Amino acid sequence: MSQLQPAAVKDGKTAGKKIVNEFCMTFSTINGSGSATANTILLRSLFRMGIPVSGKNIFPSNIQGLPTWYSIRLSKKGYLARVEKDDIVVAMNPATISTELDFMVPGAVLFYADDIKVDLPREDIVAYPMPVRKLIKEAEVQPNLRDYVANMVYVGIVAQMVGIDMNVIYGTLDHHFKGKKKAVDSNWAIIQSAAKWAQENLEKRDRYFVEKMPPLKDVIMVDGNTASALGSIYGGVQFTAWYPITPASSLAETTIEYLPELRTDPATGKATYAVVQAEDELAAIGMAVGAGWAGLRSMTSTSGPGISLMGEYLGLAYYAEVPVVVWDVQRVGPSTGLPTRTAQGDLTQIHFLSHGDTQFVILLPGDAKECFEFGWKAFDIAERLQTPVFILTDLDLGMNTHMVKRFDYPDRPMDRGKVLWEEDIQKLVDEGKAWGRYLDMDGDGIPYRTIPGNRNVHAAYFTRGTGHDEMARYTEDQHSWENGLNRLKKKLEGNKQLYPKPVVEKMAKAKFAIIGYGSTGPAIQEARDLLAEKGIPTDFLRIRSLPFSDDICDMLHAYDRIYVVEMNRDGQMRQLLAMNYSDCGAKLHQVSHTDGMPLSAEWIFNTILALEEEK
Amino acid sequence: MSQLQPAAVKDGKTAGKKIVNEFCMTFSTINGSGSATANTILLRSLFRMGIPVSGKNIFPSNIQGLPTWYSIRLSKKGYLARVEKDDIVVAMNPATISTELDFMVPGAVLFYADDIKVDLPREDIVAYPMPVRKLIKEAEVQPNLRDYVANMVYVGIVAQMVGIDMNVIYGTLDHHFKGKKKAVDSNWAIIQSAAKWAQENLEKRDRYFVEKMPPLKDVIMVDGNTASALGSIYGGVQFTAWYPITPASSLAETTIEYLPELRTDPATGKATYAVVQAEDELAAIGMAVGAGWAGLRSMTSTSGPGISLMGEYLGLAYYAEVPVVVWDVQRVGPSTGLPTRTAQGDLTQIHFLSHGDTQFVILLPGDAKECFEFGWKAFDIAERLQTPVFILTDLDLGMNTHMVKRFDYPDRPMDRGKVLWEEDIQKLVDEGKAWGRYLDMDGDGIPYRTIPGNRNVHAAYFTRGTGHDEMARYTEDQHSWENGLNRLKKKLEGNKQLYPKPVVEKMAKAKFAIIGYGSTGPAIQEARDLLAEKGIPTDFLRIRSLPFSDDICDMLHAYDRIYVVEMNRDGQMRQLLAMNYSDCGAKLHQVSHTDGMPLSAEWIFNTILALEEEK
Amino acid sequence: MATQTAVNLAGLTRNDYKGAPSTLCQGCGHNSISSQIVAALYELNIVPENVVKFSGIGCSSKSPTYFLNRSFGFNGLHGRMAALATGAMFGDVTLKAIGVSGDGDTASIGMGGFKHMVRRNVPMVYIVENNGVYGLTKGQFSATAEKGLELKRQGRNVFGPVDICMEALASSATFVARSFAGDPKQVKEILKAAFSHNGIAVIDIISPCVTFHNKEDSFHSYTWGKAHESPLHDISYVAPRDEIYIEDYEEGTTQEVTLHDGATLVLKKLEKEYDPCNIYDAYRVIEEAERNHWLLTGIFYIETEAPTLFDSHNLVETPLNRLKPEELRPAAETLDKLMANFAQ
Amino acid sequence: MATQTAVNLAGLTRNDYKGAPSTLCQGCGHNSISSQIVAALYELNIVPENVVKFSGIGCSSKSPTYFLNRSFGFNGLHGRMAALATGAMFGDVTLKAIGVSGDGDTASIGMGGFKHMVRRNVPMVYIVENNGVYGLTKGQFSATAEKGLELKRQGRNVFGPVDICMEALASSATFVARSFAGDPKQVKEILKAAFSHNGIAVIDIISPCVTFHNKEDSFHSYTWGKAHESPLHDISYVAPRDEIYIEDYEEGTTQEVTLHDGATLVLKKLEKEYDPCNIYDAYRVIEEAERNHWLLTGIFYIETEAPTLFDSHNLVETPLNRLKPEELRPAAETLDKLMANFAQ
Ligand SMILES: Cc1ncc(C[n+]2csc(CCOP(=O)(O)OP(=O)(O)O)c2C)c(N)n1
Ligand SMILES: Cc1ncc(C[n+]2csc(CCOP(=O)(O)OP(=O)(O)O)c2C)c(N)n1
Ligand code: SF4
Ligand code: SF4
Ligand SMILES: [Mg+2]
Ligand SMILES: [Mg+2]
Repeated sequence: MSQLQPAAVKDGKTAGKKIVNEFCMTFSTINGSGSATANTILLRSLFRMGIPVSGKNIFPSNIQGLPTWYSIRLSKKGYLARVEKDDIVVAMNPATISTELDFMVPGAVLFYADDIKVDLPREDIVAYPMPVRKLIKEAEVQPNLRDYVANMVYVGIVAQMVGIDMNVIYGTLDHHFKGKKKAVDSNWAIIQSAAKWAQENLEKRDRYFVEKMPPLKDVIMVDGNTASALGSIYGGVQFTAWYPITPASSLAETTIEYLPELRTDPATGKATYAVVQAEDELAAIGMAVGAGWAGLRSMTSTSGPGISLMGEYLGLAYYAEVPVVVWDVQRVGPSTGLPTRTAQGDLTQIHFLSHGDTQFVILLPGDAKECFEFGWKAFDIAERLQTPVFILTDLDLGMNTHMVKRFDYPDRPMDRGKVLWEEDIQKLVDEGKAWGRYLDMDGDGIPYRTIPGNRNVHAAYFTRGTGHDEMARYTEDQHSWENGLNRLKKKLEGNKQLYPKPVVEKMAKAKFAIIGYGSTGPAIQEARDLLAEKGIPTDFLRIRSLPFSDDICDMLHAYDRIYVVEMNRDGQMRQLLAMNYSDCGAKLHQVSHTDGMPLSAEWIFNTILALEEEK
Repeated sequence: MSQLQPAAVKDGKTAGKKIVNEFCMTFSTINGSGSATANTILLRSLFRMGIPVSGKNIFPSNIQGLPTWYSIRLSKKGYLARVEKDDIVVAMNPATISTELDFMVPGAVLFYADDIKVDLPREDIVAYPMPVRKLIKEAEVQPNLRDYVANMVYVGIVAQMVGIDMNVIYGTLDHHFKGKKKAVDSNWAIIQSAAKWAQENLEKRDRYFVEKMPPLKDVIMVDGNTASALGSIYGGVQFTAWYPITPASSLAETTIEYLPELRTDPATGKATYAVVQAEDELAAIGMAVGAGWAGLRSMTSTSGPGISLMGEYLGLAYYAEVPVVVWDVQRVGPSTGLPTRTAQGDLTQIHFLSHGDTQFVILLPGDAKECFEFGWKAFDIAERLQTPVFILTDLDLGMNTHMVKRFDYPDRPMDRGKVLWEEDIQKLVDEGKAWGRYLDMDGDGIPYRTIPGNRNVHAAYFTRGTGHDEMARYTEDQHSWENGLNRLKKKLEGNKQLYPKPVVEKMAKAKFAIIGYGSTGPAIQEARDLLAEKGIPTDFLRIRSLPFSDDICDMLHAYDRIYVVEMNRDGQMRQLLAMNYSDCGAKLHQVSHTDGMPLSAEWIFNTILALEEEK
Repeated sequence: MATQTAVNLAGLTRNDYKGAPSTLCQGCGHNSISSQIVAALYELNIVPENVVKFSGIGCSSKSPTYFLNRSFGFNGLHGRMAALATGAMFGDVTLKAIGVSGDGDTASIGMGGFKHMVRRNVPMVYIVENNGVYGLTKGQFSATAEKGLELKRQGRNVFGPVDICMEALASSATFVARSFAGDPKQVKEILKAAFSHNGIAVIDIISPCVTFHNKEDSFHSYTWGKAHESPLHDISYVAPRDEIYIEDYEEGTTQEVTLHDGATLVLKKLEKEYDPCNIYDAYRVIEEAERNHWLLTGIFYIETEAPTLFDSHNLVETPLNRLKPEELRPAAETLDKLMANFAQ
Repeated sequence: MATQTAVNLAGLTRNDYKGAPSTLCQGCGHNSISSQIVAALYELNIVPENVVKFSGIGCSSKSPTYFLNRSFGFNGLHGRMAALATGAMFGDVTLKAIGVSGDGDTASIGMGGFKHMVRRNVPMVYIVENNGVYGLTKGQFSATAEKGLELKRQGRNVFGPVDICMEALASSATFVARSFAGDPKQVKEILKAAFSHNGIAVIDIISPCVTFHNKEDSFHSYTWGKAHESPLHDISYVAPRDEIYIEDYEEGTTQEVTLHDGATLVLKKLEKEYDPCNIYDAYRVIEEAERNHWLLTGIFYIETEAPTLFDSHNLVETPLNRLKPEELRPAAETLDKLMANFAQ
């Protein structure tokens, strides 16, 4: 075994400067080896030390045996986006170590399992071997747990070398294993012995340190899918039909996890909800539309391929005016694409989903807190407007753990929309008023609906995706058709007060504006700081819904140049903006890119800078 | 029975003027009664007299017993679009007669079955009763054929009254019944006796006449679906998978009709093609993609709901680079909508079909001749670019019979694209050249493909919708992904010479341009003449494909105002143009409308005029 | 003196069960099935407001417009009724559901959804109006078209027919029957039994398409059906409250099955020894009938005790769609607790 | 002196049948099936270039990458392999097709397509690597999961399993078998017979998911399977050119079936009297096995004479994908004739 001798840092420029709480560590492992626990322990421990952190998991589309990376970024300044370079690499996978070296900054640190042959070509890297096998052997671990325990070795060594508080690690372990003593103890033992080994055998020759910071107030760590699931539950979801698909599965699975606790009748133990795993996405959306029609707060969650199968039913829901909420946790397409990578590539598809003239409300949460918030609001909007509402997140937002402000309990009562029950219908009848399922009684484009189970003899109507008049009767009449379709447009565009408004952040003397949405917010914010440092202040408009808010129009007119930043090839949001605001099209510039990785501030900064220079 | 007394024409203005070969007749019947034959006989007879005609069938989405209208427009000037008013109505359906009266011009003519109670509120209409029952009785028709024969009564009476040449009618009958003497004779008998009755009993009091015109050279009458089917056959279609749906069914059914005659080996009687009726559209497109991959000229034909089900497979075909041709004979959506009415509502859906960044070649034939032409060209384009090609027609173009120039035999050899067979692969190997399925060897974005069945040991590759590199190996590598996806864009946008260019028609001193596409061409042309008469000359750009031709960009820059005319609610072509040509967005004006009826010149004229006045 | 209109035990007239006038072809088998649905529900004294109707797309799927105007209904998508109904029924599980589909709708495009709905034992009367053809799109082969059938424009069908009853059985259906639109009495009795069944009741009804597929010698025609129908048994439905009284009662020749709601199904055996509670018998006769091209009708299989989809969901008593906001949104304290757990 | 590598009658080594290294979990049943596919094709002397591979999406559907590198393959969409393969095979009907699917891929999302492909008797070896779970999406219930199964995060499965063999049979499959990845010899013999069959050969192979569903007491686990597998018969495949020679031959204890290409399937009966050419027997034992929770393996049914999809298309001899432009585009005169007919 070629044992690599620790090299001294040779990079004169950076040597000596201590780097505290502002760096990125990447753990390179093999999936299926159980490294998730180790990484989570480290992430949460840093978080508990008050350090702003974010974790990004880059994993393959298989179950076991392929390279996987987990990056933890610490940023005392609070930047949470992905960075493209690593400061510290923990290498447990011999297959990828040479790639990792390419991404390491000068002065970076390499921890590596000492049974990996490392041919270190760079002198500017500090390398520490880790005697993983030896420590496991000493720990007398059962053979089937060895791979798993190996990961705890790096937890101990890294913690020791960068200075993570061991008590905090213990607390995190306890939290992680929900106090199960045996699990906590066995993991703790190996972490401790690894830390001890490091203390005794490794001399600190690098510049990276972590230090406790003041507690982060009202901040939690959570993944977007959990936030979405909880948002749905606090929104009163009654029916979910879903079909497994990465990266959406954990959204539905988390509802299954929390619903029994949060939504059963305490007296009888009976459920106020139902979750059905459908046989496919055609069925999932069919069931969800059925349930929405029958008066339930109904939803489904899926990813791109699922959306591509749901078009026909969503067109029906749009035209027959059925409320339903659809989560799209986006991954990289087209086709099966990169199922375990992130993108924002489904926007135009969804905007134009289904044949004929359709239109869909789309909500675009920017972080886990908004996943929760839009989760409950989406039901209000869907039921108020009697229409499908999409919520688009992505793999990065959905599956990675993020630091975010704690969720606020809904600040308003549920809006179940215009529903007529027995008494309501009877009252109309008694007053001699004609009710029609598709009659615009209030002039806002939104009719009143009844719900199956309403036993009033006048309540029933027949729902169909074929032409119907205001009284829900079948018709092929030209005017009924056109009026009906125009009312649908009015319904969605005339009630924009219901949709989340864009968030605007300004800098004094901004030279131009940046538009973004969804998970790319943190990278854009950081890029703006970089631009500002270069003397280019910018304003930022984060779009949170479609149809577009009227504010956007004003904003667009206020700037000469607007860069639309997004994570797809075609600049899909830019396309939609150009289409909607024809007179502003020329000043909307595409800043888009998709390779499966979350956007970095660096890329945004460089791209915009280049475009600015070109102009 | 309230017998209506023929009224004299009271409208002073129009009385007396003879109207020849420039009017519209509508036959109002009940579907399932066999009126199609009668209407076809009349249409074809007029055509044979050299009169430019077009027929439009307005039929319900059921099989029997509901109102149906067939309108024949005669226009010596050659206008073939729908008109909104009727000059002559033949009323066989008591249920709708009052509606029909609303659409009649002053001085119009009403023929009506004399067992219908007609309460004629208008004095400006000439009404002729038709003793349908009596004539049928005299003809001693079998009871089960009575409804059908009733329609022949109006053929005879109308022919007599407007002056259609009886010999021509006989010839048309003979053609229609393919010379089957019994059918010809029995129909002829009733037509003759009806004509005779009219001659003896009706006094001509109206102004409408038909007169022979010089023969129409090189002109045929055909429906778009037949043209499309034949275009596919002359394009060498080898595999069709389809699922029945109005208005697309007759496209596939017509291939079934002609293929045995045109495409079986004369020696063995064996087929060079296969047509499979799939179990649904998911299967139809799956089969078609499979066959395209396996080297067949492969297609499917459907309408909106089918497209909504095909999104997932088409995304795969786009990304895995499989040639396949998809016909969308559009009907009115969203959802099941009006299945027997026409629209251009699937354009944006198809442009953005499937999740992730996708892009599709779309051909937009403007008449039946182009259906034929694009039918064969589509295979060349699909195979050359190794990508799905859509052809969008609509119910009006597809199912109605149109007068059109005869089809030209393909003017160039088939282009099977970059295919490597055994020898080709071996040659590369021998030359030491690396072939990769997705390797851009020529720099045009188009790789070379091999086809299953190629027995060279180096020929095989594994096709997938997941990330792959140039050698078709599975990869999740960022750069491979991004490069691959960018090459796909280049492939479609860098080879625009393959797509049909727009057709431009100019008038001197045009004030603005009109953009249109597909079946609305005739109405736009007529509207332009109306505008010109008002002193507003216009230019016309008919788009025939997407991605947009570079010519379009130049055109857009040449005008201050451009009206985009289309048959949908949202102005979908305008949306796409605004998106693609951001700097021209502001001058693109939406002139769109969808109520299931083909656009009329009148509507286009009025709408544009109003917009011009507004400006 | 005005004539008294007859009313049933629910106090309703037959008229109260009617729908809009049919727009199907005169003589279409589907129309006669609609009539029997009206008759069965009237005779069962089921109030229309307690029924909910579903269908896909097709002539058959139009039928729900033609009965029970006073019931909610949803005419969904082609081939996708199963999922729609499954989701919708969660709204109020006290409603009785009836679905009408076609052979194209169920056995071609809808096969997957149909099978999975059956497997879930969703309590619903699921009628397939089976004419072996696509009516609404004008006469193409459906998946139940008999082998060798020739149709205008389509040529010859080379595939064996999907057998709806066999499919239902393979998916563990708990009520499987076949009938013939030309035998309205049997249709009605089977419908009544189906409405008393707690679980999926699949009824495959041969229902001739008089316009596109009614050739005398074809399996799905009136003429052929009338000449060849061979019932497994005579079926009498006896309501819970009625006493069982069957004419011609003879030891060993009848079988009684008690249905979920206490009604009794009395089957008078004809020709064959047949036990509809025995699944092997069911497989055997269905396979036999298919192979021999028999139009065998009757209740092939019934299993009264299987749990339904809803049984496994342990729902609150109140119909879900009547729950109040406060029953749906967890209290603020619960969120505080969760947030504490997610916090540092 | 170099060692001679063994070659088969096609002059190929085992290596020539290999695929890329597997990225499935160690011990996954799917890997052992891939090995048997390699072995069977090697022993059958089938040249890889004459084979074409298909799959859907799932761990199982990844398998085709792990065998036969020299064959074309298409890893399609989840649940949609059937249509893809059906269309693709028209390209060159002289190719032998093998499809690998999962239980989720075939029995959940892919049910409709699967049934219709079987019904069309598309000549293909259709393998379902059945582990009762969704492997690739990390352990949700598939439609073949046994009733009562409990899985982490998913709770308890309340539905009865879809039985792939029963479904195949109900759709008139012409070759229906079940095997167990833990019984490689049987897997191989069945595969060989399947490749000699002219029509759809559905093979349901219980293939444990060691990561998400391998509990000792569950039907889809190795442990349970090894302990409970009960073969209907011992299967020996005898190639067309070989003489049949079976040890322990005893009057009446074996049955021979001649396959399409002249090979012979020799079935040595175990315990039960079983005739795989009798469809009633097939229904009976499959139903019995399901009801009693037996892992019954073997060839349930085989029908050697049924026409395939391609038989009904009467295609020219040359593979369609090798036809020349002039064979595909009708002559100009034919268009003239048509135009004359459409003209005035
Ligand atoms: C997705 C989709 N594909 C195709 C159609 C066209 N379509 C309407 S009805 C029908 C077939 C109906 O046949 P069946 O279910 O047997 O009913 P029937 O008319 O015979 O009663 C088809 C294919 C459609 N509406 N939607
Ligand atoms: C349309 C679509 N929906 C969902 C998925 C996600 N998905 C991938 S594999 C899979 C299940 C695979 O299960 P199975 O077929 O049993 O194969 P296994 O992994 O168990 O071998 C699912 C649901 C997908 N790829 N496409
Ligand atoms: S076409 Fe056939 S199925 Fe449709 S209504 Fe007419 S007879 Fe009935
Ligand atoms: S997850 Fe299960 S099915 Fe997938 S590779 Fe691993 S063991 Fe096999
Ligand atoms: Mg039918
Ligand atoms: Mg599985």
